[in-house]
Order: sequence, then C-alpha cells, then structure tokens
Amino acid sequence: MDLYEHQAKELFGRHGIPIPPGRVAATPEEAKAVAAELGVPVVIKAQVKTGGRGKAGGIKAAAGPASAEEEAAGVLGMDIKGHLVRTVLVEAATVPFEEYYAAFLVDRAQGGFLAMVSAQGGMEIEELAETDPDAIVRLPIDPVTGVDADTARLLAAKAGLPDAAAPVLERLWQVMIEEDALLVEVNPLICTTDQRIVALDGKVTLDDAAAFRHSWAYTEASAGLEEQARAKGLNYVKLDGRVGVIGNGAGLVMSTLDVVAGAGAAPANFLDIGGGASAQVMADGLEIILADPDVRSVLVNVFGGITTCDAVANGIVTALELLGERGLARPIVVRLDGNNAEVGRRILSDARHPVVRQVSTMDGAAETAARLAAGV
Amino acid sequence: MDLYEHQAKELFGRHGIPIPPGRVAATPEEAKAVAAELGVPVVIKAQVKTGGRGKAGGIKAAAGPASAEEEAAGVLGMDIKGHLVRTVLVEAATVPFEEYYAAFLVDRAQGGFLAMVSAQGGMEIEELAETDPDAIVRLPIDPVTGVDADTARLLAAKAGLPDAAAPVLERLWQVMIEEDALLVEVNPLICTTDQRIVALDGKVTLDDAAAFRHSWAYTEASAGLEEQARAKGLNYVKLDGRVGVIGNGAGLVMSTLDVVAGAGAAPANFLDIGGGASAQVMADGLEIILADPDVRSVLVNVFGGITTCDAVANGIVTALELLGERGLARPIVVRLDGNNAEVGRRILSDARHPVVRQVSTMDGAAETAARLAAGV
Amino acid sequence: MAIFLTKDSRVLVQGMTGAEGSRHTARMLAAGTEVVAGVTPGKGGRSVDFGERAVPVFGSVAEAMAETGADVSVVFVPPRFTGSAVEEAVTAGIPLCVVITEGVPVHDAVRFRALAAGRTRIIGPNCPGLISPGQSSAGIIPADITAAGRIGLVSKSGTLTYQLMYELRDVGFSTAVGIGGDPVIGTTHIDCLQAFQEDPGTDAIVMIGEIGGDAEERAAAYIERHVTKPVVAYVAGFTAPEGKTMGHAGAIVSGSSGTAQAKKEALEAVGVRVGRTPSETARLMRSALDRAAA
Amino acid sequence: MAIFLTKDSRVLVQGMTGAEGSRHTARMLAAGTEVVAGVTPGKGGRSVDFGERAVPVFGSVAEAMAETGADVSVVFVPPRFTGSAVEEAVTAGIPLCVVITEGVPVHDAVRFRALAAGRTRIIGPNCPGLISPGQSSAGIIPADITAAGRIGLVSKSGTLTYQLMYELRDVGFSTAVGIGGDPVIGTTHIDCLQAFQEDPGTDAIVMIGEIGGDAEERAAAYIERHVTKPVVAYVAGFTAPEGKTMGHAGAIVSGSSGTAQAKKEALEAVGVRVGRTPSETARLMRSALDRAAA
Repeated sequence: MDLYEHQAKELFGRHGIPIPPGRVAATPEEAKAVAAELGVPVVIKAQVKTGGRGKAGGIKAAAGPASAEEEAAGVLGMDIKGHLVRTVLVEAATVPFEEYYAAFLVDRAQGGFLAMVSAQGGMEIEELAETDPDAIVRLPIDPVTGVDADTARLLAAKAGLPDAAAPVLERLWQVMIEEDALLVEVNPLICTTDQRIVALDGKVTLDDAAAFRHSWAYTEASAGLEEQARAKGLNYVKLDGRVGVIGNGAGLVMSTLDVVAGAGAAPANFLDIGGGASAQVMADGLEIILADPDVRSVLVNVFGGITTCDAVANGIVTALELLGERGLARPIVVRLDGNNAEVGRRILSDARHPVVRQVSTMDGAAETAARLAAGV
Repeated sequence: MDLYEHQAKELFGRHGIPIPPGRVAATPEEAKAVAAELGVPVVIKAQVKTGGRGKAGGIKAAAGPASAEEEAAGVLGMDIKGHLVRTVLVEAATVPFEEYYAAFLVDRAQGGFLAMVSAQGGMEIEELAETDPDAIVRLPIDPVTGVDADTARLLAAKAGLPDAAAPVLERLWQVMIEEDALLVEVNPLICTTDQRIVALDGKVTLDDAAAFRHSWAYTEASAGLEEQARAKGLNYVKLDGRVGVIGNGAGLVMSTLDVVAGAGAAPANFLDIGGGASAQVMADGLEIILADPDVRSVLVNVFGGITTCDAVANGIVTALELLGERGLARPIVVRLDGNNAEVGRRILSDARHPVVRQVSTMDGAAETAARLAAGV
Repeated sequence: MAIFLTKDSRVLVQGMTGAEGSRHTARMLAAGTEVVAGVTPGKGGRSVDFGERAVPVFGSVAEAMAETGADVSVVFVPPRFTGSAVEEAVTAGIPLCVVITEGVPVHDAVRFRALAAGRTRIIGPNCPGLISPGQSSAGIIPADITAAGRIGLVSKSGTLTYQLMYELRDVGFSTAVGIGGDPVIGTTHIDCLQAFQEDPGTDAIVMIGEIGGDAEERAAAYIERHVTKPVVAYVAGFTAPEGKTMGHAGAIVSGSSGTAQAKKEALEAVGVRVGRTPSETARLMRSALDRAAA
Repeated sequence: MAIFLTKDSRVLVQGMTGAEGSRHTARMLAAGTEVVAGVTPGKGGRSVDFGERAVPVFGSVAEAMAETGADVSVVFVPPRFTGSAVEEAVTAGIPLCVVITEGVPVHDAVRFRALAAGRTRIIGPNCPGLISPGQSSAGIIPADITAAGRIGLVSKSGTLTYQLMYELRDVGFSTAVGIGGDPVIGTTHIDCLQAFQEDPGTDAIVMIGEIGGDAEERAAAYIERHVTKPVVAYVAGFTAPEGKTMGHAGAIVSGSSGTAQAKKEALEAVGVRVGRTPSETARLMRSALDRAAA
C-alpha cells in the first residue's frame, strides 16, 4: 500500500523526522483556513499516489490565505495521470539551501535491503541514475544489524551529506523496519539556510502482508474481530463474556444473549448470520467466534423457518468440516428448533462431531453453554 | 457510524462551518509540533467515540508546545470508558463569550427530522432537558422543504441565539442532508468575544445504509469495485476494456488478459479466484465483474489441477444459480481444461445456462469473448 | 378475521423478477395469497410462470393496480432503489405497502413516510412482512410453522416472530405483523395494538420489542389507555451494551435511553406480563388465554 | 534424474496437523513422496493417520530430522508464523525448505533468506513447491496432470506451471519448480537454470516469467553466458497497467521497470524463443526438442 505524502509525513512526524508544518485540506475554504493558521507563505501540493505532479501543475505556491484558496481551487479536482486530486497538503513554504535524496528499499534482485543516498536530490532518481550514477551511494543493509548511528554517519559521509543528516537517516531506517515498509523515500531531503534537515516530500510503501503487525496503520477499520467480521459481511458485536453466540435473526440472537445471561454466564459476542444460513456463512461466523480467546464455549441457536433445520444442520456440519481443527478447540452447543427440527438434529447426531452437543430448547442450550464456559 | 470529533469538524469545515484551527496528533511529539505551528495556547482533546471525556480528564489546556507535549503524553493511551485514546485533537484554545446547543437528528418516535436548539449550551443536553426543558427549542423539520434561511432565522430567534448563528444552523442542516446523517450535534456552538460563531465540538453519526451515496466518507478504501472486491477477499484489478476476465491463479489470469488483448479486445479487469474455486467465490467474482457497466462479455478461464474441472463446473453452475438474473445480462464464455475437463464440460452443457458458451482452448475462448464484446 | 391483510387482499410484488422477489412470490402463492401482479420498470408485458399460475408483470404500480385491482404491494427491490419504488407505490395510491428490503437509508424512509401520511399504510422497511395464517401472506414469514387462530402478534424482530408463532402453533394466530427493526418505520407497535384491539378475530396480543428508541414505552402508555384485550410481551436485548448496534439498525442503546429494562418496566407498570425468555412468554400467553376463557 | 528433489528425498511437513498441511500431505504421499514426519510445536508424540501410512508428529524440526533423517521441509503454517517456522528449519540445518504460505511479510522473507544463505536452499514463499514426476512432490503441484520426462520447468506462477505441464504431458518433465511470485524469494530463475543445465536428466528448459522486478532480464544474461540447453519462455502480464499489483505481491510494473515487453525482448535478445500464449510456448518447446533430436 502506497501512502499519500501527508500520511507518509505523519509517519515521519511520529518517528521524530522533521517535516514542514502543514495540514491536509479537501476544499479551497479549508486550504484558506490552514494557510491563515500557518500565517506564512504556503505551498499547495496535490495528494495523489503518482509521480510527476509538479510538472502536471499539482504544486502551487501561495503568499497568503486568499491565494491559497485560489490555488487550491485550481488543484483540487485536477486529474493527474488518471488520479483525481481529492485533497491537497497545505504546508509552510520551506526554502532549501541544499537538496538531497535518501531512500531505504527492498532490493528484489538481492533479496535484501538497500540504502540509496545522494547529495543531488530534487530530481527523479531514475534520471540521476542515468546521468550521474556515481552520485548515488548504494549500500546493502544487513537485515539483522540494520542501520545504527555509525552506519548512518558512514552513509551521510559517503554521499556528501552534512553530519546533521545522519540521525535523520537513522530514523528513516526506523520507519522502514518498524512499519514493515517496502520503500521509504525522501526526495528532496533538504538542509535549510539555518542548517535544519527537513523532509520536504515523502513516499512510503507499506507491506500489506504485514498489516497484522500494524493494523492501526491500515485505518482503524481493519483492527479487531469486529472489523474482520465486517469484512466478511457478518453482523458481529464483541462483548465481554465467555459464551460465544451465533444465531439467525437479530432479535433471536439478542434474546439468546439474554437467556445466556439468565443462565448465569456472560455472552462473548452478538453474531447474527441472517436468514439464509449457508455453510460458508456459518463457518465464517464460527471462525470469528473461535478467534476470540475469551470464548470458552459456543452456543449455536437457530430457528428453522424458511431455511429449514435440516438445511441448517447440513450447514453446521459443512462449516465444521471447513473449520478443520480450528473447530475442535471448544465445546459447541447446538439448539435447533422449528421446521424439520427432528431431521436436522439427526443429521447433527449422525455427524458425530466430537465437540458438538445438542440441546433441544433454547433455555436448556443456554444453560449447557453457560455451564461449559464455567468449566463445570 | 459515529465520527470522531476531528472527522466531524473536517466535515463542518467542508460545509463552511467555522471551527478552531487545529490538527490531530498521535504522539506527544506531534502534539508539540502542532502547538508550535499554531503558536497560541491550545487545548488537547482525547479523540474517543464516547461522551464524558472532559470529566474523565481527556481534555487539557496547554500554554505552549512544551506543555502540549506533556499533556498529550498524559491523555494519549488513556482508557475512557473502555475506549483507548489513540489520537488527540490539538486545537487553538478558543474562549467562548456565550455557549449554545444546536442539533439536527432523526426523530424515531415521529419518523421524521427534528431540530433542537438552545441558548444554554455546554452541558449535557439530557441534563438540560431535565432541569430546564423549556430552554430547548424543538422544531420538526419537513423532510421535503428542509431548513432554509427563514427557518434557520426562526430557529435562532426562538432559541435566543444571535442572528449570526442562523447561517451556521443552515449549514449544519446541509451537513445533515448531504451526508445522510442521523445526528449532527454541536455542543457548544459558541459566540466569541468578537462575535464570531464557532463550532467548538462536533458529533456526527452517519447512516451506514446510505454509504453507497457517500463512499468517500467511509474512507477511500470503501469506494469502487476494487474495494468491494477486496472486502470479499477477491484479488481484483479494474482495467479499461470490455471483456471481463475471471480465472484461477495469478499467472494464468495475467496470461488470459494478454491472450484477450492478442484477440483484439481489451480486458476489463484482472480477477484471480485462487486455487480452490468454490461456488461462492465464483459467484462473488462473477457478481463483481457483472457490476462493471463497461463489461460486454465475460471470459471464465480455469485450469483444473488439484481442483478438478468437474468441481469447477459445479462451482460455475451453482454460481450462476446464486446470481439468478444478474447472471443473465451478458454472455459468459467458459474454458475448462486440465484434469477431468471432459466431465466438467458435460456438466456445463447439461446445465444449459442460456448465456454460457464453452470453448475448449484458452486462445479460442479469448477470441470468442473478444468477438462477443465487440457485438459481432 | 385478521388485520391489514385478509383472504381478499390482492397482492402485487415490486421486484418480482429478481431472485428474492421470485422466490418469495412462489412461497406467498403456496401460502394461498392472491398474488395478482409483479412490477418491474421496463419489463412490463411479460409474465412469470409459477407452476400452477403465471403472474403478469407490469412496468408500473399504477398500471398493475388498474389492470388487476391490487391493493397491497410487497417491495423486494435493492436498498438504493427502495425509496423510489415506495414513492411510486404511494403516488399510485396503494392502500398497503410492505417493505421487506433491509439497508434502506434512514433519510429515504423519513421521506416516503412523510409522503405516505394519510394515504398509504407502510409496513417496514427491513421487516419480514405480515401473515394472516390460512388467508394470506405478504412478505417472507414462513406459512407452515403455525396455524390460524385468535392471537395477534406484533414484533420488531423476524426470527423471534417465528419462534413465538412456533411455540404457540397449536393455539394459532389471527395476524402476525413484523414491523421491522429500523429506526424509522411506517407502522408502529401502537398502530398494530389499535388494529388488534378493534379486530373481532383477535382475543389476545403478543408484543415483541427490542432495545432502541422508545416505541415500547409509548406502546405501554397506549395499552394503559386503549387496550382491553390481554397483552403479553417479550423484550430482547437486556445484555446489549451501550452504543453498539445489535443487528437491526434501530437496535441500539444510547446512554440510558432505549434499554430493555426500561421497556420491561414500562410494560409491567401498565399490567402487561413480560416473559424472561421466548418460551416463558408463550407460557404467559397460554395462561392469559386460560384466564380469559375462565 | 531431477533437480533439488528425487525419490530419495525424505520430506517433513511443518504445519502438517493443520487443514492445508494434512490435505496436501495426503496428496504428496499419493504422489509417491517419502513423507517421514510432521512438525507442530506442542504436538510432538502424536501421529497422523493417512490411510496406508501413519506419519509421526514432532515438536521441532531438529527432532524430526534426528529421528527420521528428513532432508526437505515443506512449510504450511499461517503467514504470521512462517518467519519463525522457516528460521527454525534453517537453524536445524535442513538442506531444502519449501515455503508454500502466501502472504508472508517481505521483511520476514528478507530475514530468513539472509539467515539461510549458504546453509539452506529456500524455495518460495508463496509458491506451489516443486515436483519431480514419478519420484517425489514437495508442495501442492498436482501429480496427476503430467508424466516423467526430460523437460525442466521453472516458473513464478502456479497455474501457468500446471497449464504448461498439462500441454506437454506426453513429453514429460524431469522437475518443475514453482519459485513463487513474491518480491523476495529464496530460489531464483537463475538458480534453477543452473541446476537444469547441470542435470543430465534434463534436455530442455521452459521458463515462465511474469511482470515485476528484473529476474527474467537477469536470467537472460545468465542464459547467454551459461546455458547451452534449449530454453523457451513465456512471460505473462503484457496488458498489466503500471502501479497495480496483479495477484502476486511481486507482479507489479513500476514506471518503465518490470514490463513484460522488456523481459520478452531481453530473452529474445539472447536467443530464447518466447511464446505469445501458453499453447504457443508448448509448440515452441516441441519444435526445440525436435531440432535437438535432429
């Protein structure tokens, strides 16, 4: 996942890498407000996940709030190489005294990490690599020892960057490692007239496969069981207890929670699989519930209406097959009632799944599940 | 979906409702940087989706960057009624001269919209409703005519708010309607000593059911076919052409795109359903493809390996059943090859689905799909 | 007898040519419902074959009503088109419109509710519809889990409706109405209580509520003043935490409002017996009927 | 003959007690593979019954190697545990470790690749594994779609491997290696080209590439200098747009780098014939074999 410049800079900020003051804006009015807040000349930068936005007219300078509003109006809504500009970054204009290039990346050819640093920043690195390849210092980074202060100083010195750049390089490496990034690139990394090192731009590519280690970065929406359930289209609410509950119909499930509570145990969740309880949905649901380490027993409470109990029972059996040994961890109490309940119950008994127990009434099933959760 | 205060304020900003300058921060260092940017005394406000954060110690004043850092360090990581404080809003401290209350909401009892405005803001509205119910002006809003300038002036006058508040009320109604909100609440809405009306806090609840009209608001990740596909766990990339492509294995699908292009048509998408092509996954995939209005024909290209062709064919038949008439809109060319190809092809022929045509080679199938997309 | 829906009701189905629409039309026909028309814009002139009967499809509700005398519409169209489908039905003057679709934006429900006021009874959205066993079914309530009888049932929840109907299948129902779990709905508990009170075919009423809003509290106030027939109730969601939506868009406790406990207390304060579980609720109904018969 | 995997290979399966692990262990056994052990931390001492044979489970790779003489590990554990599972296998000194798991974080792959350098050959991650038809299979390549023969195959893609194996099933293969589509992988095209060049049981080589990186270009440079056996190639992804990941994490065109066209040109420049479609690639292989035989 590529981050927008403003997201990359937010990450930089969190890791102590200096960035210009600024904020993202979605309307010209908002850009004006940010410029007014900043109280200095600003730069309006199109937030798009593609290069070459400067040439395309996506970066504009503005002396004050009024011109910031005007320029933002021009940039917002632009199409830059097929990317619609939905937001702009409004940043305090920062004048570089010198411009550098710094990047850490995954080197596919070597299957390792690589640092690339140059005292000639500000242009496309591919271009620089062609016109003056020696101007780029390339250093493979040992994945175990990484970039410490000495390595960072060495990198800065070899590339001709001031000593003050070394701690910034070290922190960029921290971004690389701690965020599981595939690329961390700053172009230009600048030195101001007063000798401050500032990341004037930022490009970060995160590894989607490592999202499990960084769920916060993938928007809050991807964290937690509730979000996993939402991604599967399941209606799930995490609660504080130990009896996992799954059933068909919001009202019946709410009622089931109450009956479990009445039996002296706290429900671990609300999970409504809806009307047509397919095997896959049942498996998805059981999987989410069993992924909750608080769950000590599971109560499946289904009323066979249009979807008859035999269909539901077949769904449960298939679900348990799909789950394999994940379904073996904790006892599952099943209550089937309504249309074709007898047939459904027989299907479940014939399947002889080792953790499944059947109870024919809702109240009795809740009591059994509560007892099992208590370890009795 | 409840929005965080800072998200609500971003919405307000977009609709021209004045808010204090500020920015969200995830670390004490970032909070310090924002305070330094703002250059004025600030307030540090815990961003949590629950009330009572002030009483819980989640709102702190800070005179400058150093104390902002200190206070943010205290607030970040707090647990407020079970909500972990992950971010704080760092805002220019704004002193109210007067505090009001303004809200638009869905009135369940009447099944309509309701405005609630009071000149006595700043406290819990439930509390105010008990201690001084007459201090709250309640006005049902006609869903058809809405809140125009006259209604807004009337509301302000009845509740004892200054005239300057009327345009802000009108804009809050715009937020309500244009964002499909269930609740838009500002408490307090303030009047500053220099007579400016500012939304000092903001609570907005969006209607998840209306997300299809506001996909941008539900994070960028929920917009478009690619995101729908991702939500279903499908590996889908939208392309520019007219032949929808679905197959098993990333390499085979890429190759299929190339063969379609070689047959003179542009592929409409990349869609890899992976190794075990279950009927549900096949149906999900076909559904995404048929939801693309650019698609004129669909090419299903499956190589039977471990998953044999008869299983795949059954999957396709069930998928078309699941799709019902959504599967009838455009021709579907199916190529099955590999293990049990003969059996699989017979299953498909026996199903006699009206839009399905079988071609036994990948090259031939691509040509047929290309021809059908061209309307030949 | 029954409320809202009888054997004489003539039903049209908006969205009958879709998968859900056609599946449930077949079931409604099997339950004895007079399904006289389907409506799908742009598909007028066809008809759909349901084995023993072919149902004609019209391009508009107005046309279907004019041609077939339909007086009930059941809506199965997707959420984003539901608003305009219901507005079409209301504009055409249909007396009863049953909106099955789940996920209808609240603003759309507010709008069609306002449009329908005084013209069309709307049931739903996000509801299972209603059934008068042995007479007619408009929606998706299974027809084969219960029998005709003299209990009236009104419920926010679909499955709990089925559960109670099944538990009391030997006694039987005049009409069961699923009013839906959305925040804004067309027909309320009170509307149904009033109709059951007036219906000579109904002897007693089961009311099923759930957390969220204050419909049950208002129903309690109504019962105190206007309902003389025995009422027993069940409320789901005692364990629901604050601020979490429990499946139904409207099922949410906000602060101290909308709790199951408050609803139970309001109902018990006016003499309605409230069961702790669905099965206890069924038992309470039996004893209420016994007392009434005694 | 074959490369990397022969009938004498003794295979252990990390994650054998999981659903994927046990399903594919059964298939590997059916293909004639000597599966001698499973490894699941904390489950040592059990055994898993696969009909004709029960395979013992050990708690660690070191123990399994010591007890059974295993020299190949196939890894089926979930992505978040793959890194430590592979590191365990490498530390235990396994000569060949085949990582089937998809979705392994790139940083983890970089780390275990660095750890393995000079000690363990790693194939994958995110690969179908390798098969020497008639001898042994380590991974998930179907054993029944082709026969033993004298073509060597190396591919980034699983299904395209199967497609080509099937198209040339009458000719047959010495070994087919799926090296995986991730950005960082253990064994490269070049490693396999070198091994096939040195293998007396291989007469000709099919190389399947796809967009992303420059592995095919580097392979072309290697072929020019070191490979004398006939090589035909296929490259997938001519129509892939810039900046979109096409299924495999590594299959992405960035700017002008990693395009299929560039790869095709690099290969053709060193005399490798590149098919436009999989079937044309199969035909090119047949004619290469005919020429070699002539």
